[in-house]
Amino acid sequence: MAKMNMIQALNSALDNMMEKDPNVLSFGEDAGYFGGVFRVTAGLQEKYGLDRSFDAPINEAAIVAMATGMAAKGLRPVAEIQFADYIFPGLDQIVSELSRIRYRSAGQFTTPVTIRTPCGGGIRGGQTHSMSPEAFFTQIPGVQVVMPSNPYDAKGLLTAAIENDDPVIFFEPKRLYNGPFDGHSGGALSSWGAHPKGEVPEDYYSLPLGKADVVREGSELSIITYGTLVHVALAAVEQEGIDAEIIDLKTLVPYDIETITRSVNKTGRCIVAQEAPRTSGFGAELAAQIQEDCFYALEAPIQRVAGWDTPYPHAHEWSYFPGPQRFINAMREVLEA
Amino acid sequence: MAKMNMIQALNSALDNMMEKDPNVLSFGEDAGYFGGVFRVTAGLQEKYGLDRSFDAPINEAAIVAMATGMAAKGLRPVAEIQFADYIFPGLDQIVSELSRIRYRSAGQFTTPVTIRTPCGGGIRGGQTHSMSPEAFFTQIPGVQVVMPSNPYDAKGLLTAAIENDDPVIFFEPKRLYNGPFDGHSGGALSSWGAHPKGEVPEDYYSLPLGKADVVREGSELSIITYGTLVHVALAAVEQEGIDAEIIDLKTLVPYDIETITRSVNKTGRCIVAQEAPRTSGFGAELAAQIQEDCFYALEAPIQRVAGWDTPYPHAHEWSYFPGPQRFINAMREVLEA
Amino acid sequence: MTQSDPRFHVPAPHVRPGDTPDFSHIAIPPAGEAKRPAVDVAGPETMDLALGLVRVLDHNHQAVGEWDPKLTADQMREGLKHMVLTRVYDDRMLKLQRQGKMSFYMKSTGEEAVAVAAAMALDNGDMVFPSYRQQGILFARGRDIVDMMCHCISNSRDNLKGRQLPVHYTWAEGNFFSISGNLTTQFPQAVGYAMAAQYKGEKQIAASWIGEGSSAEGDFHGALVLASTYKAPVILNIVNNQWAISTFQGIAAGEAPTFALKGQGYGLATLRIDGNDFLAVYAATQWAAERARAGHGATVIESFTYRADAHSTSDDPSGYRPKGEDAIWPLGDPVERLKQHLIGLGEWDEERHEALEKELNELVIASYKEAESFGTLHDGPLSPVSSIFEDVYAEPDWRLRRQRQDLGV
Amino acid sequence: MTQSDPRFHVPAPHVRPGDTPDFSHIAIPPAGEAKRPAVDVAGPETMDLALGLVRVLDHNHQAVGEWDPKLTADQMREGLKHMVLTRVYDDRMLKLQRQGKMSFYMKSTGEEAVAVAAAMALDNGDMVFPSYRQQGILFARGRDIVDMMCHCISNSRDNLKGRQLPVHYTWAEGNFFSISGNLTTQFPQAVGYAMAAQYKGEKQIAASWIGEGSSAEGDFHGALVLASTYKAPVILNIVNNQWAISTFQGIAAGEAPTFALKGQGYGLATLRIDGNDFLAVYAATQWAAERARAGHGATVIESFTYRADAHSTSDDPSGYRPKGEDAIWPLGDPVERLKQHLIGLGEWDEERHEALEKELNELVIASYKEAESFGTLHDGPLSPVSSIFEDVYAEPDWRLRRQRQDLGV
Ligand SMILES: Cc1ncc(C[n+]2csc(CCOP(=O)(O)OP(=O)(O)O)c2C)c(N)n1
Ligand SMILES: Cc1ncc(C[n+]2csc(CCOP(=O)(O)OP(=O)(O)O)c2C)c(N)n1
Ligand SMILES: [Mg+2]
Ligand SMILES: [Mg+2]
Repeated sequence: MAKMNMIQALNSALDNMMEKDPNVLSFGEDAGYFGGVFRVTAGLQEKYGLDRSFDAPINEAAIVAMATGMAAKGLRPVAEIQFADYIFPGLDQIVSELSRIRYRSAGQFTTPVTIRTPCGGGIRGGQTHSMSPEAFFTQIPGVQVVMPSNPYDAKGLLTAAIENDDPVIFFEPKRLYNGPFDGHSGGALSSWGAHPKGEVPEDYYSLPLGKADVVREGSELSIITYGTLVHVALAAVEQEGIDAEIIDLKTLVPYDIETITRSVNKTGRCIVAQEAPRTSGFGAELAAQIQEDCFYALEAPIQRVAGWDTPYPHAHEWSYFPGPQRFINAMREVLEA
Repeated sequence: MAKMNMIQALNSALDNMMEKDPNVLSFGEDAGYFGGVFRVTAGLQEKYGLDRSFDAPINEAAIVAMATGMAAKGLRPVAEIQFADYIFPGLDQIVSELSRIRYRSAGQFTTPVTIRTPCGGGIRGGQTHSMSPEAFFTQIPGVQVVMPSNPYDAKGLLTAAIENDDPVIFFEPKRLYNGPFDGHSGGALSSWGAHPKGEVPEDYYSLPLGKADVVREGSELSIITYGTLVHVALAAVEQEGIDAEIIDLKTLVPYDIETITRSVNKTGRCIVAQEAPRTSGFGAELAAQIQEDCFYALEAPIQRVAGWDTPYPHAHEWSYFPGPQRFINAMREVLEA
Repeated sequence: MTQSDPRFHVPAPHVRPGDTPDFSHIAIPPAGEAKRPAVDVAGPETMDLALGLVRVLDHNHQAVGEWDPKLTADQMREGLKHMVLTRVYDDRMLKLQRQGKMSFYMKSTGEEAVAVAAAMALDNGDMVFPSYRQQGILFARGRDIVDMMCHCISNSRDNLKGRQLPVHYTWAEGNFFSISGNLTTQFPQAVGYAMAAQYKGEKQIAASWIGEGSSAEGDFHGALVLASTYKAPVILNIVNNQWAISTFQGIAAGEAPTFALKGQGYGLATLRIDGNDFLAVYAATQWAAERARAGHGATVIESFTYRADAHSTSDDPSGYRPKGEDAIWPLGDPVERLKQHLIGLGEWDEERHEALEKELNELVIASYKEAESFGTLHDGPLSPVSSIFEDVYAEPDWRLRRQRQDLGV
Repeated sequence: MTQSDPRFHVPAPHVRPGDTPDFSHIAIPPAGEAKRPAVDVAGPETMDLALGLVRVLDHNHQAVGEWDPKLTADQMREGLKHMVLTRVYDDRMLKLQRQGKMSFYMKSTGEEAVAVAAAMALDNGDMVFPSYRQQGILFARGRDIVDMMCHCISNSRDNLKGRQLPVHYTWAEGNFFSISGNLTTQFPQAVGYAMAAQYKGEKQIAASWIGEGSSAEGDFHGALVLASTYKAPVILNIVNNQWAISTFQGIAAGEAPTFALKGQGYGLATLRIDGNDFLAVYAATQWAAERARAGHGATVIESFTYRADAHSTSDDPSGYRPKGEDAIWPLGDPVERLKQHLIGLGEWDEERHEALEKELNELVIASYKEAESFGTLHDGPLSPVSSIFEDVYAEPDWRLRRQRQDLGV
């Protein structure tokens, strides 16, 4: 076991997988020699050579397409999109191609590509370095969508994503790269060193896709979320002294409906939370499905905690980010209802 | 008043607006000389000249970007994307640019672009001529999203979209171009001639964006939908003899929350319906919001009628398309619950 | 507001419906003129080949010049056969579509050489990423015609389980990738595939085809950037058949002298060839394949041809171009030209040609009969309804299992 | 698995950290050599200018050749002043960023001529679509420095209401479009804008700038296709400063001889110029603007330059390139070269230069003081929190009204 932050944990997953399987390649903008603007791919070129970890031209569509073509030939490429905000030029290659090749070829070709991309705000990145576009990907039949909230999960899930025979869009909440973040923007920065999930085996391991974690058991209400907001929810719950159950989805597609319904059927009250703008975010899918599956257990309307329906503003980042206060408001709302 | 099908009604809106305002231009792939593969822009080049209705290169990103640049200079471009399935190469220009220019320039530049695009299945188009990607666009702050269900609305809403000072993504359910469609794939084709909404004034008029229509009043349950499924819902309701209220949203962003909640508060039961794959479709947003706003009135879980979470298959189109039987099943479910 | 002089430039074709067909503005260099450089030539040194036109068969149907691939009569007869079969198949399928046997069809009439000669010049193990107009590749690679038809009529034997529109073939065994309905998306995929083959130490290369209209897509640029940066063993074909549905090539070309020239901007090898000349297509592909296999990188090939028929069964070209253009297309008909060449060599004659057409026609008719015995789109049987939910993922998740249950299958 | 010979080609720069800086592989044609064609020349006839390098200032700092724009000493002094101001401003802002006064900053050090000379050669009414490294345009167009700073520190006077990252300026009054954080997206927008200006019968043209790394994006191709097809009055600038964050230009260029050559594939006019030569940039822009305004269409200009400093405040170049490269960059420093030229003409001297630097430094310091009086990102005041909900649409809809209420503002 070693202490790792999320960057190191992701790097370790790549390292293990590249060691293990010569078909695993890693590439992206600035992801080769330099090791990525967030250093997730650091050292891989030195260790595995130019043709296993390399720089790509600035063309996200071409990056996805190159990965798709490579995967069709039997490789397991891991492509980095520098920021999730920049995945859109490559979206057509994901929607129309990568996600559908197994289906439209009736299984004659498969494309086990992993697309890694840092997402989310909280780093003063302004509107083009802060997006959480995960809901776009949850609408695409044929891809799986993952977003870990800590180093241990990050490594295990990235390993599973690379080994998965279907394409995975792997979101890395960049606000968590260097430490857990409770949403109190002014507070002291904490590091993964002290966090139990900062303990990460150096050797290969994988965690199953499609399985959520109950990160806090509780009886009064259920909070279903993922990524950075897992920590914000925890902080808000502690702060407010409410006995909430908190579920870290980890995989968004397919989401772990059993763990969710078990919790909501128990608590009867539910909050779904996402950092993305509220309208048509992934919280909408969760709320729609939960109200259907847990209708008779629900004692109050499901509340959505989310970013506002605006671009991510730079200066007012902390009025945009769904921080602890917004969770507290929502908890009061569902409890008082 | 004239009898018009939806193609003629859309053409008439373009004709009126181009007549009225020299800043209105129309372009797209095959949309100039030939008048569009569905003939929506027929005759415009002949009448208004090469520089007002013209063919564009096959590059959807460039088409959106050209429109954006033109709009920033004060024009009101109407760009056609030949099929909604092909809008994805242009999505980045919509997400990162068109939708945000007013915001990021703090109102110094605005981009009143209308993007028209035929969507939906039911014409044996296979997976690349059948998509209903509207939910993607409902996640984008800064754009409005419209989908009419008949010629009269199509003309009035397209006029409003062109006059609107913000970008509008205007979806045209192609299955309805030539006639209403009740979802019975084997049945006789009907035309707009006999339909009251096939009566369309030849002169300019506009209909407000953001306003839904109650197309059928009823007391037992509410069906909230838009586009082709409005007609399918009507047919299913008649077939089953259920006194359902049917709401045609017409505008998805911003959706008419008042009309929706008034109806659901009255009936206490609700179905939301979309043709797109179920997961994270626009029905999820509707269900999430309705359960929040109408929780205490709801007597049964909101049901979602939707396409399956697969690409749109070609041969089994009618097993994929959410036809009357799927509505009937859902109605029984909500009524029996 | 009435029509006035356009205030900005919008290109328009020389002639429109009602006008007399006219190709006098098209310059056709003589056959045999183009030099054939060594396959390891630097990309920039092929600039003249991007601006000229590689032609082997001259107006007397003789093979001339450095690019003559010197094929045996057997090879040429085989090529002729595949081209005739392609045409016969296309014609029959169009008729069947008109009879309601399938939902849609796309012919490749006039462009048969582009696909057939290229396929013959490649190894059968090379991976192809075609668009919807290179069905000739399948014939050249010997795909079973009944299988092809079963796909087009979406029946129970359709190897794509009825999921794709007709003509959107996939045939992994034959190294024929899944055709996309989305234009140009596969161009950069082919580059990635080729890189992977090289990475694995194989001699396999990849080739892709798009139309000239499709060259306007962003993915075109992405493919060429990748191919240039990584010197990938790939052949990137632009089939310039003058039309993109109703849109003439000038909307994609703008002021560009040729489509092949675009490749020069990336330092790639570039060839512009007579796409209706079987021998030129063969020679160019052979050259590019050899170059790729030897590690000298990618070649961009523009095949200059003419779409002799409609875009698809969904359009009628008389709405946007004069009738009769195909008859006066200055590069002629690829089948006729190869046929005459063989006749000139004394290796073929009209009788054998007629017999071949008859034989292939009968084959196609018989094949259709057999195909129909596995069902049609209209009357079934199709692949089981439950197959809708298969192959979305390796294993269906709970959502798909529930949905399958909802559908009751 | 250990490192072995790469199995496919991946370009790498000549030198890396630890190596000795070396530009001996870069060919620099002599100043004055390039011919200056008439502005109505056909695009393809400018091919040689895509492969050469337009240079006016020679190694003795004399202006030579056909491209000398023959500026007055006043014009050149003005240009020098804007360039010095740009540099002084950049240096100060970097310091302030290091002090935590703003979240982020991007310098244009070494590339000042690219922006300043172009802006001076354009009309102030021409619309510019810059990337984040052409702040020089703002100085040349006389934007208020306090306003610029208020944007960078996101305070209550930020004309963008704190919504954009620092250096992502917008200034409609100055015909300076809203800078995007997304690369290359504005290249095709500039073409659309130019077409609209032409449509309206105005003489306004548009210009856009991207980096060489950004030229790999699909939107680059889209822009050139549009510009060529519609012969739009636009100038499309590629600023080749050798680096894209940590990535050397070879990853975008691949085997391409120059970036300007790409324009030839579209039949556009193409110029490759010494980007550190104020007079060359001025002359090339003037030529392209005249060409555009006269209706002869677009020009692609590659400015060959060197990013002398870090990409942004988020990176440290010593991680990917040797230190000291800027000092030996063969095209020198644009400020120094124009300064020496003016000194050579007897129109400038070291004292005046020092005085200018001092004056501008003081101006910048005083401006910052004033800017800070309107608040800073850290301590406020900022634009009102409620402004988050403004300008998403012309009018907020019910969702935004509710959300504003939820936030309690
Ligand atoms: C991304 C995308 N945009 C638009 C279309 C619609 N479309 C199908 S074929 C076609 C024309 C293609 O012309 P070209 O590339 O010249 O090929 P050809 O049909 O001539 O072989 C168009 C616009 C599409 N299939 N995909
Ligand atoms: C679409 C997109 N992809 C990636 C990025 C991240 N990014 C910002 S600047 C940059 C490098 C750009 O290099 P270049 O175009 O050469 O411009 P320069 O910084 O040298 O001026 C990258 C990759 C982005 N902003 N947008
Ligand atoms: Mg074509
Ligand atoms: Mg650069």
